[in-house]
Amino acid sequence: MTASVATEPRPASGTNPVPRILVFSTNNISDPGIDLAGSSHMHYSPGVRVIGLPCTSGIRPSWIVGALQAGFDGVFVASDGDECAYLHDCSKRSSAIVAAAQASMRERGIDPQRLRLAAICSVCSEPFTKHVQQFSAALAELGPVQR
Amino acid sequence: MTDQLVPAQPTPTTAVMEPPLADAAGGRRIGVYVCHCGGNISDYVDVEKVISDIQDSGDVVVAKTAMFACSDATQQDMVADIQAQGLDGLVVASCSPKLHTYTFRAVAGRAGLNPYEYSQVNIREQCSWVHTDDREAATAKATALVNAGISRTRLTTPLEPMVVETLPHTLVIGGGVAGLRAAVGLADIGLRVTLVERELQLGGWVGGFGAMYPHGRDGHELIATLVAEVRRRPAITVLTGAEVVGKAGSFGNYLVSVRIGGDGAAALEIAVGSIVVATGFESYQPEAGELGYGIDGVVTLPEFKALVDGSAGAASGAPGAAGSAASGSPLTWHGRPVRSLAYVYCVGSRQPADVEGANQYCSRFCCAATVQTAVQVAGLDPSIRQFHLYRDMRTYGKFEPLYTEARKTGSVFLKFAAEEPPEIRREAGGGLTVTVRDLLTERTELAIPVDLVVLVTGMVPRANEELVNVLKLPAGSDGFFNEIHPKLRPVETVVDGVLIAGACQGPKTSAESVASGLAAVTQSAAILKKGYTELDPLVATVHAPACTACGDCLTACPYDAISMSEGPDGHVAVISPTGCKGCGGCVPICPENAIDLLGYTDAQVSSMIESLVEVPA
Amino acid sequence: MTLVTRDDPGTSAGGACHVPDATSRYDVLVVGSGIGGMESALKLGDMGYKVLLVEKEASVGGKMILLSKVFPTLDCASCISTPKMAATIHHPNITALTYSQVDGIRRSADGRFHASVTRKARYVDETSCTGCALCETACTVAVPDQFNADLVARRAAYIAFPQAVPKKAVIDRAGSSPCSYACPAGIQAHGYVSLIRSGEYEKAYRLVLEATPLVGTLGRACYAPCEAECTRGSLEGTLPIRRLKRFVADAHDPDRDGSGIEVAPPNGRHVAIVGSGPTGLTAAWQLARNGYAVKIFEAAPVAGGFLRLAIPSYRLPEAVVERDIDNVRAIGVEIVTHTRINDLAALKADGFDAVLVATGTHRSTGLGVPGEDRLGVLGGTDFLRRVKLGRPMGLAGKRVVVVGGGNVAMDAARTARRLGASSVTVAYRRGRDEMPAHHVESADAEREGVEFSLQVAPLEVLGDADGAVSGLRCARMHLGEPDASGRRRPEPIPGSELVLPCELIVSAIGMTGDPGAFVRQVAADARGLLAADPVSGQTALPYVFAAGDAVHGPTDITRAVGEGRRAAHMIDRWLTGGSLDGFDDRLAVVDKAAVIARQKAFAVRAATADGTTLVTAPTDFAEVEAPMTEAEAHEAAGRCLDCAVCSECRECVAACPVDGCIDLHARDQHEEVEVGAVVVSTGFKLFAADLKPEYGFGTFKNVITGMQMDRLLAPTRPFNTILRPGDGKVPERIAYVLCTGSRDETVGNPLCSRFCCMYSIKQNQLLMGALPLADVTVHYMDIRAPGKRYDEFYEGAKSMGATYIKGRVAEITETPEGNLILHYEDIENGGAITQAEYDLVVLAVGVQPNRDAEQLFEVEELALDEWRYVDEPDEDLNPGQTSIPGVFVAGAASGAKDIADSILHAGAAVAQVAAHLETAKADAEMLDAVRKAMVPA
Amino acid sequence: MATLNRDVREVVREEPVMRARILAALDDGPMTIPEIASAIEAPAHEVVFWVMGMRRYGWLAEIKGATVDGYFQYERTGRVA
Repeated sequence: MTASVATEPRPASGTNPVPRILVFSTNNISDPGIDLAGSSHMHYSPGVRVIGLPCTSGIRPSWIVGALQAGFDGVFVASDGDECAYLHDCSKRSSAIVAAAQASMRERGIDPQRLRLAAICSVCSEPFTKHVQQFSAALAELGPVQR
Repeated sequence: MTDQLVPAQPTPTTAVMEPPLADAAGGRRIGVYVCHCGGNISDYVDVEKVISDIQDSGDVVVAKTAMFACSDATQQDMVADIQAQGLDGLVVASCSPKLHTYTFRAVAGRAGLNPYEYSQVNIREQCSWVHTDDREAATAKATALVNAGISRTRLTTPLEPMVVETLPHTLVIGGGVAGLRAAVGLADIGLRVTLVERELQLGGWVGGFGAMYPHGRDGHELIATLVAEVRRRPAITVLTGAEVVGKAGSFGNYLVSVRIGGDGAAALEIAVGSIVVATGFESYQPEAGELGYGIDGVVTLPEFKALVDGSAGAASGAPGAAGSAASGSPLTWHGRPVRSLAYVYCVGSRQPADVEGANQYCSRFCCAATVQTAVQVAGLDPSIRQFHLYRDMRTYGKFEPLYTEARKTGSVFLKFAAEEPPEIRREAGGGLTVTVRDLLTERTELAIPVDLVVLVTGMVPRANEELVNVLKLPAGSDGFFNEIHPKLRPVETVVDGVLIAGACQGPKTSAESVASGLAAVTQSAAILKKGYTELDPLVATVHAPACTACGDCLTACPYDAISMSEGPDGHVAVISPTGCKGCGGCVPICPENAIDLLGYTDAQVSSMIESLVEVPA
Repeated sequence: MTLVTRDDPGTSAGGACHVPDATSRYDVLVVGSGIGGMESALKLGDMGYKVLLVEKEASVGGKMILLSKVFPTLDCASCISTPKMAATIHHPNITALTYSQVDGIRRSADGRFHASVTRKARYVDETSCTGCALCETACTVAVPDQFNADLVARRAAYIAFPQAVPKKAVIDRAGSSPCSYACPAGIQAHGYVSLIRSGEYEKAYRLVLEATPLVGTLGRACYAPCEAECTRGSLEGTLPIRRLKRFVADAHDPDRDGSGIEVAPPNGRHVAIVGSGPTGLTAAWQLARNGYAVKIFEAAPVAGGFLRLAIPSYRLPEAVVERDIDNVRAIGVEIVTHTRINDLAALKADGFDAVLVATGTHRSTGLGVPGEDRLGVLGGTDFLRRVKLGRPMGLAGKRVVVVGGGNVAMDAARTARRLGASSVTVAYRRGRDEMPAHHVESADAEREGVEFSLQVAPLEVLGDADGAVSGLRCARMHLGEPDASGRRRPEPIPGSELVLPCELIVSAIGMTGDPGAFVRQVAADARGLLAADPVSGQTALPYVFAAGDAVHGPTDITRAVGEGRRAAHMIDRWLTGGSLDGFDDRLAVVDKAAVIARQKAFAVRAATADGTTLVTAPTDFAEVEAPMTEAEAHEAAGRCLDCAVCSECRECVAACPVDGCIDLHARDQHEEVEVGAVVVSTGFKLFAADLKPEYGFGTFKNVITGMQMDRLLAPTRPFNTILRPGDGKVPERIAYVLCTGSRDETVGNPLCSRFCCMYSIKQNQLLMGALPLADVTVHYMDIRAPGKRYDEFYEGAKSMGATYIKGRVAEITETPEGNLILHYEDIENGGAITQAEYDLVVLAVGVQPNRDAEQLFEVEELALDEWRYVDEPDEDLNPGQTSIPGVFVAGAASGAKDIADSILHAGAAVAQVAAHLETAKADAEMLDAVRKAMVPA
Repeated sequence: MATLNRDVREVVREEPVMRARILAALDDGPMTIPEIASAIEAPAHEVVFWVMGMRRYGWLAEIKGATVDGYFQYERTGRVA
């Protein structure tokens, strides 16, 4: 546990029933994997909301920090890993973006654990579900972002 | 007939609200359609509530639900709405964009709306189906997703696919079997070809071979056939003794410089649409002392192949003409008859990783080439004793019968371990002895006296630094040129329009080189045949005033799509829309946030984030 | 056994006959959409050629999409192939037909090709299917999932696999199931059996209701032609299909379950039905549910026709018939009894838009011998009717002779036994085998003490002066040559008379119609049968239709029900302005031999006990057949073989959210296309591992194939993780047997299959990643890793800990725990035969040619190489070129290839396809120019 | 035993019949495949087909993460028809 464990009261009840997680996915690889969780009728928290991009190497760290400041409790980067059709060093780039975002989060007093990255492939419905469920549980423990 | 008895589905409640009339000047006119998917969505998401929650968002002019957004009726409805209401943005909230992006882009197109003004919102796979247990939360999430789609659409601009005109002309580098076949293939499709060969004559390795596996075709003849075909085609220009020394432009319109006649000679400028690199390989040259190399009677496979081809020619062409008649043997080495020989496989291939600069790869062609040669030798004189010292016999696919044939014709196979390679020494009496521990016979150590040892040498990448620099060809860890994707795009490189064929990409047989040469023809024709290609307009752009010309983005792009250009206010980065693949990898690299990926601009993503986090009251 | 004839295209309507459109033209036909086919189509499309891609499965993608990952990059197969699949389907220059097949290709003199393509009916509308899979979830038929290498079940309604492109469902139908096809009533017998198997008794009941309201009735009194056709009959015995129907009828509780009947809103039209037998009731049921106002007129005091007037209660209790008739009444059909119709025109005048005459055949044929007018001689139907209507008729101590051998005769005889007759004798002029009565009826009659006097024919009714009967004088008969009916004609034996003494004679030798007063309006023949069109049932009065026994003569209830359905269909068509056809649109019946051949073996099950209790001298009319218990019904339904795969239970139709999307009336469509060139990319088949019996595949449950392991490793795997199929255990010791079916003359394949070493090494790596505790051992001959980065990949697997042992595996044996003992030669360690125990064995099966390619070309033969792969006569310079000019081969159809080599090979083929097309175009242009030049100015 | 090596098609076809028995067996709590096999007196390899088919179509699910002697346990999900 970190220092950011809820010391403040949570916002007015009903506005934040479950941790809200912003997911960045990729159009060709991880988004189909997330879709597959749906067509297999798996369940995860409705706090999970997805934005699709061509490649996670194109995420601006400011989007991540901005999302956390705007009210998201966590950001999950569902990257292509080695399957990326654009960039052979996609994993490295995505990790660097995450590191940069975490540095920026630290500066703003946001727990870096609120940002996670994992490679999700086009059939990774179960791993994705597992990731966001665990993340959701972890964020619930962390409590809301101190803004 | 009982089908008719099923009562009609309840009509989808089309919550058409009074369209708010034109917003303030500059506002958008967006139509939003939320799909029931016949219950797949509406059983778990209150689509009516979604509509009522978003209809008062600014810029939304039409907001409707549809039983099936993808049905013909709804599509017609959308077209009518777009035209009647003068919509300039379309949001469809239904299933995964993988299923209907093309459908709704086409709807927009039919209605006269730019297809890139439409946004797909996935409220089925990523909402209703994963939240079947919580209708309220699913509805709230769907509303947020639709709002994000509206936010994104507010900031869309019309985009058109880029059309790049392409030159119907291909440069082929390398006049070996792959390059020659590629040239013929290109000409036959209607493209002009310039074939550049560094040597003074065409033919490459294959031109030096006699009978080749698996069909026994003669290498010289194959090349002669191809060269004749090349000469028959006026569309092909052949430049021998020529080298490529420069390249400018981008795919479809390259300007290459070719120098003929060595250093200092004037360069020729040729405009081409694509470049096929078929520069082939070099044969592994053993170090002195490596497996006895340097000892008289220890030869490489190409040397031996030439010997056998020559002997075969002599044997069949003019009996007794060669010196072999005197010795009574059809195969002689330095005047001595070869009555027995040993092949040592994997020389220069499959080297242990701990060796400096090791060739860890398998050279693919050599097992079959060797057993084929052994069969040839047995054909010359079945009494010649042949020993094969191998590690794994890789006569893959239809080459397997060659291996069987070699065993049938008397070849003996012994397997050695990588860590215990055979030893070769010359005996005082002049003969050679090969010592090997044979894994197939209880690791027995055998000392085999032979007249000749053939080192089965593999392929190594051809050194050609100048070409690599000119074409910016990436090489893999094995030194061969790297394709963009080893499974699905084996002849394409990261440089658009620059293709690799034959053994320069990796060890191949002659027929495989021909196949990859033709595959490069196909890839060239796919981009050149029509005279133009269309490219997705979702590419990165630089906001010039913000650019400080730091150059970070240049290295971020593996496709060389970014360059520095002199603008009115100094240097700025410029992204070639035809070179850009639209990955966005440069976007976070820019320290000034001066790069945006169209379709995913900073403003769009930020506004989507704002909408997604919002929990409607 | 009755031979079932195939659907006659002339009579089966319903859109079965598709008139091909004008031949469509494409530049290239690509056959097969595996990696080679997709690459060919995409590249040709990019060049601007119009491509027709034909794929026999419901999705493009071939085998690659089914793999876990690909070597040597360990890319996810799905991630790299789905974008290619989507690109293929959406390419503006590619027309992709999935679930379609090329029936034949012919090359014409101008060098172009004509191909016939069948678009197999999916029974799902591709444009409106949303891929939601609700149909699949609802489907009641389970079959092995070929896309999961048979490791798990799929449904008859299915989406090929999660990443299918297009993601559209398809319904797997092999034709009509023999039981359903045989049912004259048009009941989906297979459908209700499969619902019962799923425990869906009420749904089964409602499925029968779709055809007829007489569920309980048919469950008892139908002679079950379905059972005669049941494929299971050739194994341990037919399914008790009729009694299963009775079971669901008995299980249905209207108070609990509701009627479950949906009725269309009134359409304002009125139909009168004359006669309330099974034909009239069924017609009324169908019409009323369709929105018609229907009124039935019945001359008798009770509704039901023969059901209430002839069939004895021990077979069909009145209460059952009443309950079935209540179904008809419940949807608003009015039935008036005691009302004989004499004037059909008057009905029209009364406001009925159409009239159906379904009056049956209630009049018994006389004996035609002297003395038949005596008291004590009764017609069979008259006798049964008196009993059914409760008129007292004590037969105590009386001797009864029943003349005739049909079902009415049996009913009469058994009824007479119950009324106390001292003896009952059936007199029949032929032998027992020739009796038209259902064999169960005659057997039951005999078991109840009825005697048979066979090969006798009545000559005279003997009697006393008061007119009472005392006996029947008969002639003995012998059987001569077969007559027109195929039965041997009985001929009297001269001087062989006998007398059967009796007090009552029941004449049950035939029945005729009774057209009554309206015979002047509708013509009738000498037997009283009405004249009507044989297909539509329409009479000379266009608004009058006639159906059932009244037209065809006596049949049975099931046919009568079918007649009612047909009449309702035709009346509906006539009143809505349609043409009078389209009633029978059954698919052709499946070949039972093919159904049997689908399985290697059958477990013979206990046949269902027949449940009939009979006594020698029955004294009451209690039902003789006991109901089935739920356990019996469930178990019996479980024996169904799903002959047609889809059972037509219609659960998918009910589950589909899109109206009309699932249409079981859809039919195959045929198209003719003309193309300039053909690419054969039919791929390969995997070696059938059971052809190496010493490895025990198919016998030892924990011996699987490489493809099965790939499925287990894929995230869309059939199990929840990598488990051995024998008992669901996570495997710890896994062995690979390489070269299974390759480099092996004993199975006729001397070739190396090229990619099995590599896929095994890939699986080794993936297994060691997924199951860190597992040991992986590979038994190999030579490790063939001859490609870019392949050998490095092999070294990687070794360094991860996989063990490689050189030597062929001689035999595999199984331990009682399901573990496997490999007996192998350990060549590198002395060559001794050694044993090792594993809990899962993977056979690295190799490649076999796909023989589909051979069937494609008509007239001109496509040359094959000596191993039956498509031959490439000039592989050195023109790889991909075949023996037929303009025909090219791409990918593994010409021999084993991995993915990268297939892509290259397709690229090579495409370059030559384009060259061929350009040459053909240039030739055509030149010819055109020459022609123009020759036109005089 | 005659049923030892039944055709896959035959075993798979019986899933709807076996469903009720398996669900009934699981009423008492989660079970491994060998446990289900002994509860319904059927061979384990056939139970694998039925359990996996039922899992695929949502009648039961494995308890994630933990095995009992190398076997997963399966439990009812609540789907009834």
